[in-house]
Amino acid sequence: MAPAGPRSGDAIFASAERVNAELFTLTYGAIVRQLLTDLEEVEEVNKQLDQMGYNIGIRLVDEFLAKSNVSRCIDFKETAEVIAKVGFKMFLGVTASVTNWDADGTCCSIVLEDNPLVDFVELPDTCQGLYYCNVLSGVIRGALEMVSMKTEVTWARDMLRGDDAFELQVKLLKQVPEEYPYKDDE
Amino acid sequence: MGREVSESCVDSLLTELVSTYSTRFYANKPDLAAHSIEAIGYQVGLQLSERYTMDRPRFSDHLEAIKFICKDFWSELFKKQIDNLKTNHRGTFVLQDSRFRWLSRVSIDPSENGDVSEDNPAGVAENKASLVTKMHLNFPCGIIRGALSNLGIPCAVSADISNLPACSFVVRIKV
Amino acid sequence: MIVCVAVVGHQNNPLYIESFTDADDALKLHHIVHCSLDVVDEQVNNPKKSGPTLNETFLGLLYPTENYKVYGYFTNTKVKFILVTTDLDVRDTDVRNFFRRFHAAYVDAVSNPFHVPGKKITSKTFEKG
Amino acid sequence: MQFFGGSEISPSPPAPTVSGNNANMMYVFNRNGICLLYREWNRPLRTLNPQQDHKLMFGLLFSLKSLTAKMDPTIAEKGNLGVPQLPGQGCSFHSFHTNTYKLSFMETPSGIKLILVTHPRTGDLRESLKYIYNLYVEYVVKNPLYSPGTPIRSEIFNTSLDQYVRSIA
Repeated sequence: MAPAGPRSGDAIFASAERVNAELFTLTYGAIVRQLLTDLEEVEEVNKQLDQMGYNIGIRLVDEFLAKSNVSRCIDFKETAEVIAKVGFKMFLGVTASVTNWDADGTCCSIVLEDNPLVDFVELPDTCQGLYYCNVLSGVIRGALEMVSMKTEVTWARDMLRGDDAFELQVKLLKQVPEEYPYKDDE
Repeated sequence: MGREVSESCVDSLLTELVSTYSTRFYANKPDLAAHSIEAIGYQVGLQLSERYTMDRPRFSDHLEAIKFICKDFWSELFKKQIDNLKTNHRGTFVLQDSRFRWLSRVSIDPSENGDVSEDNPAGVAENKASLVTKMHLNFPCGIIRGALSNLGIPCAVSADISNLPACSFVVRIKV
Repeated sequence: MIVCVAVVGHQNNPLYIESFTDADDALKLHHIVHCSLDVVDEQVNNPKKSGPTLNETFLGLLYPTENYKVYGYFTNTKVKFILVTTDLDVRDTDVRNFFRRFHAAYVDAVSNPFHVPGKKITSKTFEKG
Repeated sequence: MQFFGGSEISPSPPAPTVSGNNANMMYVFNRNGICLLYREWNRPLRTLNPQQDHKLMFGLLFSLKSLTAKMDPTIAEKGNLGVPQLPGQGCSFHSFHTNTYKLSFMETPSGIKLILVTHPRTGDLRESLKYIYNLYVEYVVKNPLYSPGTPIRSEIFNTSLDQYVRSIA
């Protein structure tokens, strides 16, 4: 019995329970705004959005794996592709692409041209340092960490800052093998 | 048909929102956490009511606006209507959703202690679970309050979950 | 030609006002908008008058002046839209369409998480026959 | 099968291979070796305390994985025995049986390990374990009260699991 290959992002999205994107977009916006009110510092808001994303990512990874039928995430290149093609589609309903691989295959860009998080959003002048979509970088970092890949995720382009797309640079720092968790003391 | 995202996006955002505010920011100040979560819901309710009332005639009274919340508004959010609406005719309305979607996956096992937590009696865990659940409800309460306020009906909204997964939202209109 | 559009909040606080004429006229137009608010209140509070159907958001022609026609629109969320035009034989359907698009643009603008009840600065499409 | 949340679990449950009441027990471990779930249906003899039992089971899997990979005749590059691997790296075993029981095993790339112990003559349970992983996602991971990495305490999950396991083994 050969294992079935990964399901396509489109198929998973089509069969998933879906909700109005407005609810999601506005909720995220309201959270960002409340964080700015409560934390005051834009830098701190960036940090918290990333942390929230990380926490979301470590949960979401299992839904991603279960629904996509992806059974191995050993190769960073393959993993980045599947996140962009399947992951973004099955959750956000949009497709991302992977580009800008470096020579040794440990750094790439995930590019997003359509992003439901920013519908209606215009950054005010007081928030110029804000990475509005920072939750996304956290999600990717968290999800990859769960499949043993320690990464650093940074924004290279941001449409809210006038760029023509959203671009996340994902750099693989190391792959962490599974250690035997018990000490041999008993 | 408008844009859609997977339900998990909203669910995981809400779970994380509640945990961020109630365990990371304001671990010992549940009132502050509740206030911020409600404020987030309020803004969302305000904006959604602006969007969802766009193509309809104006409501002629409070009841009509409340009915709109129960039917069209609720359907936009949860693909179902409020199951039961009651009023005392003196400004209090009870909106009951017999299976409130945002709580439908909330579950703990009251019979089991979990074998690694002998020092954590089931009662304590259950109590904590109910606090977390209540914290979650600040968000939908805020949404309802925001939506009604924007329709010109200032009110206070609370939630009753004595019959999970049913959830009742109690709207008290301010006069 | 449209000479002025305005968005007014539920306490008659101006949220947005833009005139498309020489600056000299602006004051006069603001005055017209201001006066029209009373007419809106009048119509909304005493909806027995003939004209558009009860509770419709589109309030129709509020009042004509010598040079202008003033139209009103009142949303469920108690926001008033006022349109002043020099076009004296404009059709109702066109005005309705204008308001619908204007309303949609307004709704998107207030959906910006950073919008604070106050003034907005979004680009909106203004053009009409 | 009735789902509380009204959402669909995909894929739909595979057809039962054997029916009856032959499942003994189930373990779920996470990548740190923490036992998230131990569920028992039929286990007459018990001599160990739960912690020792979980540790032994985890140790058995860990060693077995390491050994099976080491003995893989198809792959030239192999680390030394006992050298840590990435989840899903190398070859993986999905079951073994003895004369008295069968152990079925699945490991996800996120390091979640599902172990189902059943009657020795139970058929292939790989699809069933996938289905249980979906139950885990739906009722554990998505439960707002659940913190990742902690033992599972969910009535809905336990009920669905019991029901499902009864239908397959």
